[in-house]
Amino acid sequence: MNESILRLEDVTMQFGGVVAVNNLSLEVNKGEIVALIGPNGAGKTTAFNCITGVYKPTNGRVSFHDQVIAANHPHGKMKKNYAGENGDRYQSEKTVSHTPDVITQLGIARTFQNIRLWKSMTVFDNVLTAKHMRAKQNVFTATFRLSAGEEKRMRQETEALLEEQDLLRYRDELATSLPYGTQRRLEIARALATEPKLLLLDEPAAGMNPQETLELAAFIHDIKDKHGLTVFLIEHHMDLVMQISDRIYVIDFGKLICNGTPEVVQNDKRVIDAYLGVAEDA
Amino acid sequence: MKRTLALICVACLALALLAGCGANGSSSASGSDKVVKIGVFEPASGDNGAGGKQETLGIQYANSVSPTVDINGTTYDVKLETVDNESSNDKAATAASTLVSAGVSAVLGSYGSSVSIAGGPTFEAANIPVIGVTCTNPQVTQGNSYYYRICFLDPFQGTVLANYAYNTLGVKKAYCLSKLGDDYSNGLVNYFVDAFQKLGGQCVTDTFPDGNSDFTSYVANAKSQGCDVFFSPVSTEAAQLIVDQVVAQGAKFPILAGDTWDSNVILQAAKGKDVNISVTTFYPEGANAEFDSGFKTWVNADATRLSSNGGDDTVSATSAMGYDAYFTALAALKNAGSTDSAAVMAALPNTTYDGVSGHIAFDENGDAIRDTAYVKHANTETGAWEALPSVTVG
Amino acid sequence: MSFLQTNLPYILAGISVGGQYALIAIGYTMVYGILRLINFAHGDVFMWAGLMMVYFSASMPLWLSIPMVLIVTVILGFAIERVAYKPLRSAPRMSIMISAIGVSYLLQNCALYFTGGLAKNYPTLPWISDTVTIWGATTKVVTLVTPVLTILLVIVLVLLIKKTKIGMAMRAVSRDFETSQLMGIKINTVISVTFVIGSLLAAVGSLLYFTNYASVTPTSGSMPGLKCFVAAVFGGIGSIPGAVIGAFIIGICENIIKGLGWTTFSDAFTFALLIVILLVKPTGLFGEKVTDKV
Amino acid sequence: MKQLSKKKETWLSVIGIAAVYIIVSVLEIFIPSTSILFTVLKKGAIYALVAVSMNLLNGFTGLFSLGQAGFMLIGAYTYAIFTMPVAIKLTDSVYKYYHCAIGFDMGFLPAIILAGLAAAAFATLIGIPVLRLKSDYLAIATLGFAEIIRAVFQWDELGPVTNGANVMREYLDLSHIKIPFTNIPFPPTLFVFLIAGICIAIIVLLINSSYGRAFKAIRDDEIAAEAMGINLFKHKELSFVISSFFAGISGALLAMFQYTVQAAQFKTAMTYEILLVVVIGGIGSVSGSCIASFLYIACSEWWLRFLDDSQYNVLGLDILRSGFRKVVFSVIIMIIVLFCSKGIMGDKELSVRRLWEKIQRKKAAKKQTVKEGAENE
Repeated sequence: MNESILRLEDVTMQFGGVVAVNNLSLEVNKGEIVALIGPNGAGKTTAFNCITGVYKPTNGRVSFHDQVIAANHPHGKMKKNYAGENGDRYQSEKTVSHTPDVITQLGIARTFQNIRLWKSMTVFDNVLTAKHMRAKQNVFTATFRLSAGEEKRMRQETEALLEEQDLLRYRDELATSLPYGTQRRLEIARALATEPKLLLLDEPAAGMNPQETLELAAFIHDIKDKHGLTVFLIEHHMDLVMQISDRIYVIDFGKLICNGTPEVVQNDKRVIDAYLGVAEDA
Repeated sequence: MKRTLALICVACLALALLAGCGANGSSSASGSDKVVKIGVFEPASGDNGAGGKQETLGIQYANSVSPTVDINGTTYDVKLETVDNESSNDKAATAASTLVSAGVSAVLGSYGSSVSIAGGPTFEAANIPVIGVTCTNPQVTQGNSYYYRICFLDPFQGTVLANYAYNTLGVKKAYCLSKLGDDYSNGLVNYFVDAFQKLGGQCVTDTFPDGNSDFTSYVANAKSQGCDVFFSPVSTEAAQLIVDQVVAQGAKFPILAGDTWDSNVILQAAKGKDVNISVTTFYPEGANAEFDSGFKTWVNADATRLSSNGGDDTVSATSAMGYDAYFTALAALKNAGSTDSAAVMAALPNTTYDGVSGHIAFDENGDAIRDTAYVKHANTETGAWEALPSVTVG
Repeated sequence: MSFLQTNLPYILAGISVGGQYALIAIGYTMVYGILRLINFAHGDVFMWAGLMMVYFSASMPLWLSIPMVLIVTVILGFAIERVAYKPLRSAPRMSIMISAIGVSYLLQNCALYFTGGLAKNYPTLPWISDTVTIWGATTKVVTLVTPVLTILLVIVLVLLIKKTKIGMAMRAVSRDFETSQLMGIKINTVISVTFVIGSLLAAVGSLLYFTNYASVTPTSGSMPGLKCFVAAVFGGIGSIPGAVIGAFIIGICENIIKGLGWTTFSDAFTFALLIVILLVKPTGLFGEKVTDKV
Repeated sequence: MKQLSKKKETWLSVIGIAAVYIIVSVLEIFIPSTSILFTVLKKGAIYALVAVSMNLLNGFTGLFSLGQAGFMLIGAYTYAIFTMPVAIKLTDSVYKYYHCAIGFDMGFLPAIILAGLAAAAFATLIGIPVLRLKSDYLAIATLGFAEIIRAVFQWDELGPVTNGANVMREYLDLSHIKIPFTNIPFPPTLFVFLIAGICIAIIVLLINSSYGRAFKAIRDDEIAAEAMGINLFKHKELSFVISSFFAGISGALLAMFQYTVQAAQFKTAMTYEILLVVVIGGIGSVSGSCIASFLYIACSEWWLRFLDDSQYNVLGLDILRSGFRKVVFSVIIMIIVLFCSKGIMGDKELSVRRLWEKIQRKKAAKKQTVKEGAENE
């Protein structure tokens, strides 16, 4: 079952002179758990932002289910001072770019490195609001309660989702009042509420204690099966990464340096160099 | 901490409330049969603050001259209920209803036609007659049967000014500047333009927005268009700036304006400067020596009055008109034979009074029947008005 | 030549009022640069400077009253910051802005109370209120003095910010509030200095402005204030040269507009200009772009 | 602690709201209509509506807009122009210097709706460019647009429609409102309360709907909201337009209340006033805005007026004169802004449940103390 769900081709993101992501090509297949690792500032989150439409890649193509969701080639001022590779490959192609909400509509949901829950809302409302996108209603029917059935459905589903993530006991608490680990779980639950096919997790284990991290591994597997998801995650906790991911992509300075199964990656010199640095006389 | 402060705030409000009610209470209490209340609906702040204050002074002086009125044998004390309409139309409605709820029998005012027009309907709704003092725009009484007025109207004033400009000053091209959204100046400019063009002159009209204090360009426009008279019947606030600019740019043309400019504010602005200002007005100082001297002594008796009058004891026409308006109101009360506003309303049409500014009687429209206006010329050496012979347009 | 003859007055007026706007706009742009606060009260501080001049000059000679005005205005600006903004440093930005509006409201109403709602005649300052004639256009000396003085003050200010220690601190704070706090910069001092400079320039501005338009009313600060803020945004808020250039552009444009007879729109035009620039270049002429990290 | 059933709660709230209306109508029957009280109530209700509409924008969607006065102006003028009887339009009593171009008139209800729609239409156009701007830039741009609108309405080229910059009057003001199909005049205060009440109710419904939640999400964190599939522009525009719609309606009500209306009055100062009301009430609290607006109007128009009147001066010092009221007023405002920056209600709502719980807690506390007292015996 090697049906590709997400494909990045020569994706390059350049800010001014800085090339944050350089010619990154990778593929995530349906039902996989794939990890994107690399030292700090390697451009992992930038890659995520290119996928989710927060940034518009300077060059390259991103496709989801064989549908191009972002495509661009350097033009304007970039044309001259483009520092990436394959700058000419996509010249002929027409540029595609979507706002994040469209991407989410298509079925890619994400979480954030620095948790971005809606502060003033309760746990329940956080998840419920994420359901807004899929609701069959317009402002008129919603205001005058003509789509009360829809509202009811959303609430039931939210209820169920919280139940499943056993967050239900926090139902009416302010999202920000939860313990850190739980907030991360809530953010994932919120992402699930948008009914995604592909889930992007940006350092889900950041700030978790070993115990929580362990639980998280199980939890990710669990939601993957329950919701028939494909998971693509950025993570620093190596043991977690090695434990759960089917394949791993390693990037350094925005460039892909190695990919493969955990075993392969673990024993790859470049990876070790990237993480530990290279001795002068090596 | 916060709580206590919140409490303090609430306390302030509550106190204010009590006081407010107290105020209302007292006024309603004094609404007993021995007192008749006359509302003074005048601006004490805003563009027309200066004029409004002088008009109020006139009324207050009149009140000090005769603080009581005999109605059917019984003597009533006349109590003035003063409210500041801030020379702004949106405040006018609420200011008016403050007077109404104070239970006044009649209202005097306001200086500035816009506020009068804006406040009028409130009085009409409450069946309280109003005697306009110096609001000269026709729209004030038009379509408002409760509004009367003792001054001449802008069509008349406009004609007088146009004639003066064309015949006396002998100018052929006039620059007319009015304030955007100010019925008084817009109206007067309009009538001036009509009359002036009938006489065969040309006009350039222009407006300045509210809160504008830079008249450089306007004076420059007048110069560059080769106008030989600058007609701007605007508020005294703007007047000072205009005079200043005309002097600054060394423009030689005479400045012409309506009754608003008949104020010592203008005299102060023009004093010792090379500028030629003429205005039309209701009452020239010196026409009634007794009133003048009485008013002067009264004003000089009190510092606040003096400052309200612009710092000196010049008798402005608006004060004289205020004085007359007060006595007209008293005459109406006498005719009505009751303090009931409806009765006063009924009595007003056939009320007449011989005031310091001339004979006052109302036509079917509620306007004063007047055919006389005075033209004054500012003497920049002495800083005083020189009255020119009165103009009569039959 | 005839073109110059007819248009010179407008251009002169524009340049002078532009210079006066510039002096006020700097106050806005500096405060915004550091506190990210639209100091709505600044225009009213400017108005109060004018009012104080009226009162002081009535009681003391000019050579004394002018410095007095400068000093008291500075104190006023300083006090406003301490009383109305400092307590809200940690509060949401909205409420600080509200506080600014509240202060402006208060200042206006106090002015209304003291003046009794009457316009006050501004004293005529020697020399700069004299009239001069250049190429057939008669105007006040102040018209010519203003741009010169403005440019001088701006140069001084820029030097102060580029060279001195406090200037460096200011730049640091405007870059990153928290970090510079961590680096041990005394935030409150910096902010106070900003307000002091802003108010001082506003006071100078008021001297020039009211010499030209010699009557002070409680509201005579609000429209110039608004326009100066627009000028600051136009030039790219936070940038001093930007504010100055913006102010001159707006001053000249609005006078030319009046000259063309579009007097109804002389104010509206200012805002139209602003909106256009915001849409074309959202950070103004000289503003730097800030991107929020995801 | 006794629990309050949902059903009971809704009933109590309904009763509470009904009570307000009953009180208003009773007052209107028994107190002479000239009383200042009604002036305050009417203006208060109108400001409540516009404040709530502004709160929808600033408080719930986090869009700092300062255009409210402009939209009120549009509403007020639309209403005035369309309800002015043709007979008057033809005479020169209002359109003195122009020939009115609008050859028809209509009833007050359609006109009010139209007022709203006109404002909304303008908002739609303005929103497209402006809503791309961030916080302060948005504020100053909307403020600018309000000023531009004001200038346009004062432009004498448009005189045949807007009567230049001169006052509009003699349209259907509150005294002309009749109960439909009868000739009985509608109690004016009640009328204002009804219209304002309905509008506010609609806004509340919106805020509590799925869209309301989306707005709050945008306010709390735009990036997260967008990542969760909420189209930023669409929702911002929606909020902006709806808010303007109700601002327009409140403008129409203001026109009815004032008898006359003029573009010159809709200055930025007016927007600031509304903003102050919102803040005093609490940003993000509908009930707060309502309470605040009544307090605000009552203070500025009624309770503090005596401060202007020198006859109440105590012990000889004449601090009380014209203008003192405003000084005191603004000082109070500053105190509120500085020391209770959350406003009267914060972001909470005045709900039966909260009151109930308060009472319960009080009761519990009393019991507690009593018990202790008993133990001490």
